[in-house]
Amino acid sequence: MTAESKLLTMRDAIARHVPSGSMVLLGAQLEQMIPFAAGHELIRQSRRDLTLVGPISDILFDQLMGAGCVSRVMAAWVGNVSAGVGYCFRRAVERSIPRRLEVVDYSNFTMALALHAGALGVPFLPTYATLGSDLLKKNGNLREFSSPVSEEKLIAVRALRPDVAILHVQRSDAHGNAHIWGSLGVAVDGARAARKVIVVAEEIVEPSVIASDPNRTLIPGFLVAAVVHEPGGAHPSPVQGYYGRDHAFFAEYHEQTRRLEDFEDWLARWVVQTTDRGDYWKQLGTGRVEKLAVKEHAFSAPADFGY
Amino acid sequence: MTAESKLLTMRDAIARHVPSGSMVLLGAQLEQMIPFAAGHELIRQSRRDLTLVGPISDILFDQLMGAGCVSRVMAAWVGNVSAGVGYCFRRAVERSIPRRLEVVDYSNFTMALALHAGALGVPFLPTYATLGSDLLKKNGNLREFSSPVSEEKLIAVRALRPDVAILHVQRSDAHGNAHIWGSLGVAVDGARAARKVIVVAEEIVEPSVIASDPNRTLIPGFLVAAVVHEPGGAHPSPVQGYYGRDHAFFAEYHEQTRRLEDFEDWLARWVVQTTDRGDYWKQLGTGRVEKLAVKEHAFSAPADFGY
Amino acid sequence: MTRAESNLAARGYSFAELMVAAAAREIAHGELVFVGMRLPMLAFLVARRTHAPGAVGLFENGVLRETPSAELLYTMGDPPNLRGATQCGAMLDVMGLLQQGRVDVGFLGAAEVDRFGNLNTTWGYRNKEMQRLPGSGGACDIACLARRTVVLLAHERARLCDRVGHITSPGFGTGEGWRRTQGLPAASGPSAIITTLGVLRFGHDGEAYLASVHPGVSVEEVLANTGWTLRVADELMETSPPSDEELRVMRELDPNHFWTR
Amino acid sequence: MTRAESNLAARGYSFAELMVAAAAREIAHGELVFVGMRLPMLAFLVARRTHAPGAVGLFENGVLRETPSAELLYTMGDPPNLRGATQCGAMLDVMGLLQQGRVDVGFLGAAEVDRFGNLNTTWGYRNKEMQRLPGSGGACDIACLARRTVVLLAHERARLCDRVGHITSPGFGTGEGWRRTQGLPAASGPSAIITTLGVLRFGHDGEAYLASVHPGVSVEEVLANTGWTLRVADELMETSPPSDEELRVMRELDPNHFWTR
Repeated sequence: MTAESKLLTMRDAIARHVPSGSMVLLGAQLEQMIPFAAGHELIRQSRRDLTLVGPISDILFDQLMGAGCVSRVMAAWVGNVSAGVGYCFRRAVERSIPRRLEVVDYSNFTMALALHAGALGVPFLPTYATLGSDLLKKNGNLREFSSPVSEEKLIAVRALRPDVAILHVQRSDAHGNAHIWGSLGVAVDGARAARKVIVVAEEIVEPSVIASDPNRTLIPGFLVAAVVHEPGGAHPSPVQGYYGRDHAFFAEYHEQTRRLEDFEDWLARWVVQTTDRGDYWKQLGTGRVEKLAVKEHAFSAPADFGY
Repeated sequence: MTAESKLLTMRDAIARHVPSGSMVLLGAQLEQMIPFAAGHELIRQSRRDLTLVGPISDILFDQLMGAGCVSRVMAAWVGNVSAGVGYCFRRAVERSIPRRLEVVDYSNFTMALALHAGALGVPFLPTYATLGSDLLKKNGNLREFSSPVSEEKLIAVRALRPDVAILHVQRSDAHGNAHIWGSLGVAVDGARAARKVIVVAEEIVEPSVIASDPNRTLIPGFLVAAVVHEPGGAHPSPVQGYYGRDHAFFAEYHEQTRRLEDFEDWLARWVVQTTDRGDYWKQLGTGRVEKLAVKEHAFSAPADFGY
Repeated sequence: MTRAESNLAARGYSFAELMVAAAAREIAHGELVFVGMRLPMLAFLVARRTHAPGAVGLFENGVLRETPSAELLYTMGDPPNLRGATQCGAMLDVMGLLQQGRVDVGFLGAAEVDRFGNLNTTWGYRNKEMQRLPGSGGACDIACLARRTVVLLAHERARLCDRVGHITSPGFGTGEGWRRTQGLPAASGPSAIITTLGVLRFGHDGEAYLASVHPGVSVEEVLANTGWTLRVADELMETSPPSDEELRVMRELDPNHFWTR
Repeated sequence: MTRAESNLAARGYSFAELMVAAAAREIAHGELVFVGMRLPMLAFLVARRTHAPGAVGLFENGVLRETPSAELLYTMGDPPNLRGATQCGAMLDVMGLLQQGRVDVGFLGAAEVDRFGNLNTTWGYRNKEMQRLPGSGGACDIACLARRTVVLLAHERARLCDRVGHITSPGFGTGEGWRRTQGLPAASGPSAIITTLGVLRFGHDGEAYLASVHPGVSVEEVLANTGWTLRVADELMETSPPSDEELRVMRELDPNHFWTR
């Protein structure tokens, strides 16, 4: 009856489950809970030819592109949400630096539908979104067709099934049953569309904590290949109830990555010469960490599952 | 900033929002939280020509059919879940007693997809379910077509948009922002597919209770036309955290409705001559009510929405 | 004393218990199982407690469950089935897993099953009158999409018929290749029919044959109670009786034999 | 002193504050609004606090919100935007409402907008070099599906151009009837372009015209800064300046003029 533990270090989880060439879903919860720690480990382990999938990822996609890990990105928006463009993205698209990048442009809705189709097990889902746009003309996974039940044009959004979804969560048990709250984005469909799920959790809790609220268990453990306990692993993105968004970090990234050589310095400092997340937090410094901490708790009203 | 109260009595809610001829979604959470009190009020107010929509409704559909309120049912399963067939359903289908009934047979999945299509705002959704079945041949809302992205046959499930969804919930604020937990079934899509929502709540709580957990707010108040405070309104079906399933009541219904005249007696006793839900609970008797009460609470672990 | 009771008295287990044990053995470790109520529910719990501790149960109301509920269930929506569940989601969450091909086995009951494993739960034909039955529920979905489908029903000549009057839930249709022609997934279809007399399985041609008879049941009895000329396996087996461990678990879960009388 | 600052000093409000007030007036009581960040977010909050208390804000991460967040937001995923939200769901929950036609108005920014209200946020053409921009996000979805779309941008000749180089988010395409031909919903399309100089609206032929100029701005200045021969309304209005109440609310929400400098 007791399920085996799936706890791994980040290093081992990435080593075992995300080979070069993988299609990887990151940033499923949009601006919240972006798995930066996992992305940095992908860079340290020199993954190549990744296909990145996600609606947006704030600056994580940019970093992976700058580090040369990526050959294709399927996304709705790539950049720095609070500061503007992503310079590594621009360098890769405009000048193939450090390598050529194929961009498959989605809208947020069509990306969500592609993952939803994967989760539902159908080859496509229909929508009116992107009709009339140039996204439709350039993205081969969006195809116009005639509705079989009405006299209408529709777009068929082809299903996506990433090889791995890496999802940062608030808490999980050792088997991967995970609670997520706040911003959900495309996390639920992403976990189900993917062939493997890596859960990165702020806290590992007893199974009874997760089981006390099965409506909040948005990722069931049987879909999960590995569980990584990595507190703070989403920094500089926020985790509701755990830490806020480090707005300054995004602004600094923007300034410190405009020139290629500056990006290389940034990457060396924050990723390549940083051995793990503990080391990263040390660099960040306690003052900064304290500023992001929760100032006022706001606990959900209990729901009674009794009978 | 303060939203108007939508609190109405059950009598007023049904009188204002569910005219004869309506397409009504009931039983969205399957065997849990079936809005029996609302269904009984539909009978007392002599609604006619209703189209009932829902995956199953346990015995509520049967009662509405027996009372002559229904001209069409679109469902996956009609009967008495723990006792077997529904005799009113059988009389209506086999012998048009008390009136002719059109049955549009769905499977659970295709019913869920019809409501999901309505909620997503598309004319249909695709599935492999019902291929090869006689449901496909007889239900005009299921249509075979060729996938626009692959060499496959698929079924297009036409969207359903009920006029009204009546949803029983654990707690709601006066504006209709409602928490549901436990068994969700097709409730979320049902509320969004419907043109109007009536929320029937065990408890009316302060807006701050609902707002403390926006992930559990499965029905946003702006979709809700009326809120009815009706504790016990789902009996004999269960409400997680509030009362258990009255299995004996279902068995008794089975025995007491086999013959038409017995059903008429049952209906007179439990519905027609019962003025409201308070009266109904009096008839049920305190002993029975106590047996269904929660014996052991099991509260969900809190989620922190603080920052 | 009914036949089932005398059987129970003579052998130490009932036909229902034998069916539950046989059904439990259709579930392997780590599999996803569309459970349903009554005997299959018990079979799922027995499997989890014996040879398949990693099996996951799915219910159409959106519930996924890995541990037994604390009380006997009458419906999948009973409060004990939700408390402590692995996940409570929406119906589509569960149906999505089914349509992805992740559900290994689904259990179904039926009013009628035919030689190609097609099921009818929509129209009955008792005493030559059409009787309306409750309909598909999720049965059609499971029959279309689960990798394997296992049917449990009482072995009566009227219920195991040559062709069902209405295909609520498709089996192999008219035989070999039919499912592919209809567009159904390649890895799907009926796997076994477990009855009160034996276990039927399916040949490459999609037709059912008798694979095993329950202890004390003769082949002739099975054939006489089947509505078509049932083929018999060259190496006909006897269904293994429930083990002591299986019976112990079953009776612990259902001490009053509510399901297994 | 920049031009905006001198304007602010002279009139008591900035161009950005004028744009926010104009944008707020595009929202009616009880409407569903796809908000976005920066100026539109402020406009939504101003509308709710003044003439449209029943307006509901939608965000692409799945958040629905009726009350202002307690702190200034940099992104829709900032923790203050989730705490106390009306609902936190999935992206599809919000997009479903949009596709149902329930969203009354959506606000968008753009690198370029053309005479038919088409938007480009994918490719820039600064200094004759192609520059890759972040892309659609949800903009294309909103432009396709919201009942009305309102665009906010700085009024520059290079940005208000005859034809955008890339249609990220469709407006009226090539003019009258185009949206219908493409299959877009009947009740949808651009409603206004609010710039730093004036407000443009759309004729029945789908082409933008100048509907109002901001106080102190001349028609000539607008025409000189527009990349096509912009038509001018017969009854050209002056944009109403922000009211005291609107300014009061705006400055309460954004005391340091983070958004409205």
